[in-house]
Amino acid sequence: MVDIVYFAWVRERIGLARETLQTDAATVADLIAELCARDPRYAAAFADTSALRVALDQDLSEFDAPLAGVREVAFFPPMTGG
Amino acid sequence: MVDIVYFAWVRERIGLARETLQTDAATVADLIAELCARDPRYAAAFADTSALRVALDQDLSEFDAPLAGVREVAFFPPMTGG
Amino acid sequence: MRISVQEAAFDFAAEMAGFGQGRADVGAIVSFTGMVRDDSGQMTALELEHYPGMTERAIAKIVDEAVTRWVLADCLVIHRTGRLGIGEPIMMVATAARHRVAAFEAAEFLMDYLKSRAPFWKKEHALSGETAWVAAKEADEDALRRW
Amino acid sequence: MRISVQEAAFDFAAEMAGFGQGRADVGAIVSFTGMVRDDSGQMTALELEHYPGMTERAIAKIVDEAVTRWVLADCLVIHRTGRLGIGEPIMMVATAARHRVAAFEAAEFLMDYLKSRAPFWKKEHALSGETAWVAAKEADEDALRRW
Repeated sequence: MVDIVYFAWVRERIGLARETLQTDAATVADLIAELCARDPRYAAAFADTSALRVALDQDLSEFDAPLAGVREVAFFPPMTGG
Repeated sequence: MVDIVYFAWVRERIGLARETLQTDAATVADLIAELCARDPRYAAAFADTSALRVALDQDLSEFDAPLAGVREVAFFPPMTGG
Repeated sequence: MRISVQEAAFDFAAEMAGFGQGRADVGAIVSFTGMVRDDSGQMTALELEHYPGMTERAIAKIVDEAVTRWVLADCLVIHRTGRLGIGEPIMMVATAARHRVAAFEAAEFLMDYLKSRAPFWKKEHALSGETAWVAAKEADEDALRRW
Repeated sequence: MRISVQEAAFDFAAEMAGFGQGRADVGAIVSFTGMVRDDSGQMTALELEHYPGMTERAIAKIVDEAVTRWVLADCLVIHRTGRLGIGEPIMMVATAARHRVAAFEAAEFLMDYLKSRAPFWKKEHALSGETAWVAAKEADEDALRRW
């Protein structure tokens, strides 16, 4: 079981802020493939992952990172703070 | 007639904050030579001009600058503001 | 060292009043305040979304890194979230150090990293009712390379 | 744009209260405050001598140069003279600009030039009664080369 959270236009495009998923995905990329297969809204949001960032348990990570032991995966666009 | 002003340790070493001089010195360097000939205190203050700065009419200048038309010459050490 | 992520406005004067004060080893204090700009003349508000939990973590990591790189007597980061009007302060950073170079560099480092590595997202609200997410600038990503 | 050379203490909060405020084109405000440090633990005061007349002229030239190089919505320089106690503010600079890089760079430029090109001289007064003129640092002269 993994919690998935979405922010900014990723959240808007998917239409969800948070969901909990039963998944066997080994990596972030596998998880994205699984989501995209589920619904075209995910495919639209994840069309260009170079425009996206991912955080695992609230630390910035990479799309090829393993998901073993991860409780929370976050997807969002490049940050615009300050 | 030119006003000469001294600041910081230059002022302390010469023992004067300001004086007015009748001089025919063509350049700042000539003026310094004239002062040094007058009294050993000037010679001590001007011993190393690389440790000094000069301003002509309140603008930073050079030791070879001409004095024609200048009303106020200032001698002081490198500045330490801020 | 204080970090605050908050909806409420902050009081710049009150925050700076005691900052780095009363210490014989502080020669330089730098502050940065970021405010809501309206370049188009068509904006009505700026909305700041963030990732509660990760935001505080990410800022703490950035502050830790600054404190490792520069000897800072004090360091402050306040970042607001929610809906802000034009001209309102969004965030502030302050640094106190022995010398000016450390205080300036640490403040710029904090700002560069807060821009691109803290999970905030800005959305512009126009008078027309339209909204648009602010795109990250390549220059902001490039700015990280100097550190 | 305001320049003040004064013996009196300044009120940082009051100076910053209106600075760059109420403008839709200001996204970044930077302030720098310089304070009297005591590295030896033996100091009792710092005395600042200056060249009345030239001081204001020199600062005005430095501010003019900053305003030529960066688009600044506002700019403030206050520098004190006379005898100051440990921990007291010596001077402050503030800049307001559209973006953070301009506000930071202009503030650093002002500081670098005020250090080495405005006619101020610092003298340290020790508890023992001894005094010593602060020597200019080569690093401060070098700092001018980056501009």
